[in-house]
Amino acid sequence: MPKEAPIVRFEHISMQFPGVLANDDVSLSVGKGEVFALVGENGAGKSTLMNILYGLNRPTSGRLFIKGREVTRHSPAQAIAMGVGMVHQHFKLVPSFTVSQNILLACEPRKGGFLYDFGEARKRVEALSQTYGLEIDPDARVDELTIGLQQRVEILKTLGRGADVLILDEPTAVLTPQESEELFGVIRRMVQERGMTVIIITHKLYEVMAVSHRVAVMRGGKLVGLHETRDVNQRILAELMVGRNLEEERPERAGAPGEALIRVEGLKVRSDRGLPAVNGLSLTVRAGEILGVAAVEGNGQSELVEAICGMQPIEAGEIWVEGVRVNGMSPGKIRALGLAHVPEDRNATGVSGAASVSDNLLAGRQRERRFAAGGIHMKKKAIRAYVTGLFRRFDIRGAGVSVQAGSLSGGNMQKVVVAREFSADGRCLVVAQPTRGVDIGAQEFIHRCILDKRNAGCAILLVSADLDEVLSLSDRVITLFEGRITGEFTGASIDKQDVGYAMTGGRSGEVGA
Amino acid sequence: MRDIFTIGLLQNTLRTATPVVLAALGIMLTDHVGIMNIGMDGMMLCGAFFAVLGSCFLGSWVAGLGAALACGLILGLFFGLFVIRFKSDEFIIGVALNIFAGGLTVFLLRTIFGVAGAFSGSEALPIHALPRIDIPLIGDIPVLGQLLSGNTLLVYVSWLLVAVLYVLAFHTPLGFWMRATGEHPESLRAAGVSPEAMKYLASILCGLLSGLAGAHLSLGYLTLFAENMSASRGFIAVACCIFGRSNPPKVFLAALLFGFIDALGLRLQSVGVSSNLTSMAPYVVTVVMMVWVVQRGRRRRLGQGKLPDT
Amino acid sequence: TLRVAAVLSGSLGDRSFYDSANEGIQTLMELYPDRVKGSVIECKNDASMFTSNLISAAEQNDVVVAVGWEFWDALTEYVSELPDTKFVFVDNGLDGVGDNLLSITYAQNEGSFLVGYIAGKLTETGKIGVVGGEDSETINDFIVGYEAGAKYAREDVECMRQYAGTYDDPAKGKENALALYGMGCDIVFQVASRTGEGVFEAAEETGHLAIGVDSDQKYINPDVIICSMIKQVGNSIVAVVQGILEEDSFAGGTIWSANMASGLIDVGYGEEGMPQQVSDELKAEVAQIKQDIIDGVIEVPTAFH
Amino acid sequence: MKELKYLFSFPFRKKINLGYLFSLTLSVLLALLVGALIMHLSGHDPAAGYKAMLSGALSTARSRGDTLAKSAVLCLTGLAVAVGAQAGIFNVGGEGQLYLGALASAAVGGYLSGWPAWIAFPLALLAAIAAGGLYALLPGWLKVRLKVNEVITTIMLNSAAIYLCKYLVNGPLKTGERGISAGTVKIGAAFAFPKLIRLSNLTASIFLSAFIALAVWYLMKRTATGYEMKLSGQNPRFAGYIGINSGRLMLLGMTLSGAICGLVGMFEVFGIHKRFVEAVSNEFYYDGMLVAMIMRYDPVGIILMSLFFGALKIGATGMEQIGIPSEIVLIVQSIVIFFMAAENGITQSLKERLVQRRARKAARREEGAA
Ligand SMILES: Nc1ncnc2c1ncn2[C@@H]1O[C@H](COP(=O)(O)OP(=O)(O)OP(=O)(O)O)[C@@H](O)[C@H]1O
Ligand SMILES: Nc1ncnc2c1ncn2[C@@H]1O[C@H](COP(=O)(O)OP(=O)(O)OP(=O)(O)O)[C@@H](O)[C@H]1O
Ligand SMILES: [Mg+2]
Ligand SMILES: [Mg+2]
Repeated sequence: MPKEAPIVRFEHISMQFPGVLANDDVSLSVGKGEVFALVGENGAGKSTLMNILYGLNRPTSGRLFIKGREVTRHSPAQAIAMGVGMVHQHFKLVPSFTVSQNILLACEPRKGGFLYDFGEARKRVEALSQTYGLEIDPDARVDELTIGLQQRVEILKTLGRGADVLILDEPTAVLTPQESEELFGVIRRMVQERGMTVIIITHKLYEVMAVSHRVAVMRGGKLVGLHETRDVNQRILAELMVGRNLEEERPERAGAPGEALIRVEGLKVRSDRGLPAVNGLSLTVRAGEILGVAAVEGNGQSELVEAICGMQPIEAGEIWVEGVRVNGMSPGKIRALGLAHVPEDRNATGVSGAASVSDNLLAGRQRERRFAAGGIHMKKKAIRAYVTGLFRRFDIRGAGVSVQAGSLSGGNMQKVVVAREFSADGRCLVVAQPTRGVDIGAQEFIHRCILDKRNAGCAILLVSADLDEVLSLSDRVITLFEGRITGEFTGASIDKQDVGYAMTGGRSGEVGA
Repeated sequence: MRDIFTIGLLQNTLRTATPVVLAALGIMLTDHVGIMNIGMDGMMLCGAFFAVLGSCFLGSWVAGLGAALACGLILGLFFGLFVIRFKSDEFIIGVALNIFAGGLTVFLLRTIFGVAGAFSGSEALPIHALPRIDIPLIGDIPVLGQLLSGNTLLVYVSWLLVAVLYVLAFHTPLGFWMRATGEHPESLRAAGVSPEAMKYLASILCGLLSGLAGAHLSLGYLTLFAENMSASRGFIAVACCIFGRSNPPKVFLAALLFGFIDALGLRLQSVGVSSNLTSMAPYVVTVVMMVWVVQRGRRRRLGQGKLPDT
Repeated sequence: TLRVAAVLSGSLGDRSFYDSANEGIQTLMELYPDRVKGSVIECKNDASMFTSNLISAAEQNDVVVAVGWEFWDALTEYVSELPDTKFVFVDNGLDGVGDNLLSITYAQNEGSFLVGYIAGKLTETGKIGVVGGEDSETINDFIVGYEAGAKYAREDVECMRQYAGTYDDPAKGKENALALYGMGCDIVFQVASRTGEGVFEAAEETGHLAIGVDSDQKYINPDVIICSMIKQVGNSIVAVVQGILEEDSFAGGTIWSANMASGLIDVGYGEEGMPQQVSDELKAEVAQIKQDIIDGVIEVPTAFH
Repeated sequence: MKELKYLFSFPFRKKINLGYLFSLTLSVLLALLVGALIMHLSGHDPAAGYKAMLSGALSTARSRGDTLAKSAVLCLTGLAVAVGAQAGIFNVGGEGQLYLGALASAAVGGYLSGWPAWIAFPLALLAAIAAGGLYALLPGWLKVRLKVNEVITTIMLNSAAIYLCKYLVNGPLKTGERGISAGTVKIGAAFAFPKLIRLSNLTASIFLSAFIALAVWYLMKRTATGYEMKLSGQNPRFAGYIGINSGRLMLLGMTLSGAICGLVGMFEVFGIHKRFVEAVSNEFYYDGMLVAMIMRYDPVGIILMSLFFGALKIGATGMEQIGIPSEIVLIVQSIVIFFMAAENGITQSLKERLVQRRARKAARREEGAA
């Protein structure tokens, strides 16, 4: 591992936000040519620290050195000039712009002094993508690209600016395993071939083990550990992060699957863009069973989930929930049949950020007689008692139930969704991406909730981009490819390789059920 | 009917459209950076007042134009200061600007010129109007000449601005930055350009355009200042801006359409349609057109397989 | 001192009707600097302020002049309740509500007849126009008189109307006038308050003529405004208040018709030194017609029923 | 089309609290100070001006009545904005709805003038509700079904309605009564709201207004429907997912908003004018809209703030009577609004700066110690 003068050095950095000390006296240096991983629970201050490096936040105290020079009055423009590039957790792309417009934003080629040079721009982007072996169509609109490709645009954007220090904030949270693997390939190549430095934030500890040279652990704004990656393992890291031991044991499965609660037959659904997304798909989920869906993003799993929950129109086929045909029913009616749903996108769908935590937890039950007299008059006391109960039971960490849900950290927001949906009285659950961007402490908690529900006799459809999650929780796994089922797997030890193969369209793993 | 479809109808269309075009282009710029300015009506009114003030007291139309631009600049900065720096709701600030302008111009008119209602110059303080420009060769072509030649300065400026702003918005990096600011400011910030600077730029440009629109109203279209003379043109400009999807040529067409309906309505009175009903026409047509534009846009986007608006 | 307040239904600045009333108040204050204290309150077309302003003015003044036909309902309701205040109702004829109310109506149709006659005589195209503020009875009373006058001058004259639909958009008024000029009119009469300012501009721009309204508006642009139909609201107010001050007389409970005979309705040709488009012969003819109207030889139609 | 959602995104985020009330008071005081400055510069005595304003608005029973009546109008129109906003739809068309409500009720009241009040009055009430509500339903429907931005359509429909009313009262619906050159026939004398204070505009409609205000507050703050409206206004996608039909709630909010505006029109007619007059409203709705926005669509806040703006409006006449142009009131009013709108940003950035300065200072001290 390279041992040169550190390329980035934080000295006693603190960052005070109103009410939160996001970084507390952090001192850290990163060497040239290393892959440096930064881990910690939600809200530990990782993004803030990186934002300071990139000039988006100005630390309240401490000093920052880049390539040996102290930087004061830091700004993104200066960071770029000093060779620092950052791919943010939430992409910073202009949706309606083309790939090349985005990549060259603020360093556009000009002709005649002020006109944008479209031809030159295309050439530059093509050259860039060839140099780094990252293929991309320069003229595609960014909002029409898959998440993976959007991330590629982000990376090219930083590379195009000549970055040799690359910050990646949770780059794999939204990627499929294949895409993640590809990304790691790129990272390794960049570090080995070009001597670049990469700082990566992630919640997936196996990724830390797979790609990094050193790893720093943050908790509550403080740096609580700094290790050579080969000296630690996932378990040690996890304990450092959470500050306690994690129990790995899982409740045993209780009883055999019962009646079919969710049934889908010959389903065809079009995507929002009007393209076929689900293509004649049939499946059954039984009481006391978790059916996992493994698929690469964009193969119809989102539309499948939305169709079942009444949020996407059905083109053909039929869906039954609790024995009732739900084609064309509104989400509210389907919910009333006893179907709960954890949606894949918590920020846009799962919670209302502007509403209070209390409102979010109550949502859907507002007309129940115990909360609303005659279905009209809201009973404040009863609501408050119910909501605080959930808040405690699901260990949601925040300033209370009356704060805005949007002010919670990602992991706690997800707990709000889980608390609401898992406390529903029905027997059907559709769960999509339950632990995306959530730290491992919360992940463990959510997994427990899912298994408890199964043991209580619920039928659970689980969709996740995290293959390990699907495999470890599900009783049965199906793979989707281009809207069709390409494989079904059962049994105690499912071969990850087989599943991966089926996910990408292969049919070798087909097993009858 | 022959009386209705005359060259006068087209001239009327053009005249009615010009102040709206200037205003709508300004609003469009603020829309590009994501802070649409609903206070345009008031800003125009102030521009119109200061144009007359400058023209009278400094004794030339250039000074009048200068005063209107200066007023626009200040109002643009003011708008920017509140919306960008103080993070106020731009809708509230816009509405307040409209009230403020209404009060201020009347107050100043009464205290400075000592008259109420309208000021159209006096012996001592004549208003110097913007020059009319005759284009030599085109002016001789029958119909076209009458339309294209002999208009006041700012009419040509407005045409020029349509082209210039189109190029600016869609063919220059600066235009990209402004639109990026409206769509996703953080992307621009991360690229090293301050979106706030873009917002200020747009507010100021919008202010300057409001000055032009006002000056055109009081020194070009008319040669007087009257209380409340912007007469909701700023709101019509907002409609045109939305209508034209913030794309300069389309905004221009929208304003022309609006002007055409207004002009047509005026002439329909002569065949016996009640004036109160013809006055309704531009508003009703705008609603109908909005529906049509939105529907067509949806259908087209669905046809191309893109996401529909939600 | 006598406290006099004028309450306007609209707002100042029309350089005709309301401004004329304001001038009346100002004149009174100049004439009687020690004896009259005047003020003007604008309702700015807010009907809910009609009553509020009227009453608050009545509470603090001895004479309240309600300017605008719109005060009909408010006066009907409140005059008897405010017996200590003398009310003058300008532009509408209300009686039978109390001895403290004097109404003044104006025969605007008669004045318009005169300017219509002038227009009929002067038109070369045989087409004349009028721009009204709104399609309403009061405005139409002007127009009806105007048309009758023009027809009286020349049988075949064609009179075209345009309504702007607003009283404060000169740009709109200009378009209305331009449309009329475009259709062949060469003289346009404006009955549209501030909107009418645009009519004068249109006349100047196209080299045509225009006629002013309510006050003698010739001063605004003597080159194109050939004459104005005068409705001396201000003078009528002055006359009434003078009566109170000097003779302690107030013809409460009656309607005073300010018509041609009273001298308050007239034609104005501007001041000395202004260019005159109306020849002296024509002026003499007009004077004769004026007399005929006073004598009842000519009866001018009205839009009121 | 870039939807205007960012433009009309409601500042739900901020709740009304003590701090807000404090800065509200401060803003008002500052604005009055600026107004005094303007008066002083233009040669008027500010103290006398404000005294005249105060006494114009509050000195007599009549003026207090007028102030209250004006406040009721502001309050109802403000609540009309708020009830739509709560459901996520922005009704800028209240002015037109008010006009149509006024006209419809006046027509009913005039047409049925010989009938017993207990039949005619409720019918007029219904007519106002229906006219206002339906006229609001149209842009609401366009928004929900066809996704046509409601802000522009409602602005346009305002002008359309006002011209339509002008047409009707100068033509088909014009009264034949002497002296009224534009207006409908008088409503039956028995239908009018009785006056509560002699000579003032305050009529028994204030009780209905109070009832409506209370009902709207109750709906918005205490019912399941209000809760659903809030959720779908804040995030329609979330609402749809949770099983709330936000389209229907938007329509409900819009229709209610329009119906309230229609009723305001009716109260003006049945309280003050006894017939439809062209100037029945002079942008009352926009005034109410401002009150609502300043008070962040909070019903209680709107009710309180409308009292202040009502007094400002009526007090302006008092100023005019001593020769100060009422435009100054407009200027003061807009300055209050500027300050209020900026308050949040200013205090927030001040707070942030304060915290960071403190932290920096502490850090420096530590360094010095070390
Ligand atoms: N702009 C801000 N203003 C106020 N507080 C902030 C701001 N940004 C971050 N915080 C707070 O600072 C703390 C650290 O946030 P940060 O985003 O750095 O966490 P993180 O480690 O990146 O979490 P995650 O794993 O969820 O991404 C959090 O408590 C957060 O609420
Ligand atoms: N301006 C701000 N004011 C207050 N808190 C903020 C602000 N900006 C960010 N935060 C808080 O910072 C924390 C971390 O934000 P971040 O953007 O990293 O999202 P996150 O929690 O990691 O969620 P996810 O990764 O699931 O999208 C959150 O608690 C967020 O609410
Ligand atoms: Mg983060
Ligand atoms: Mg995160």
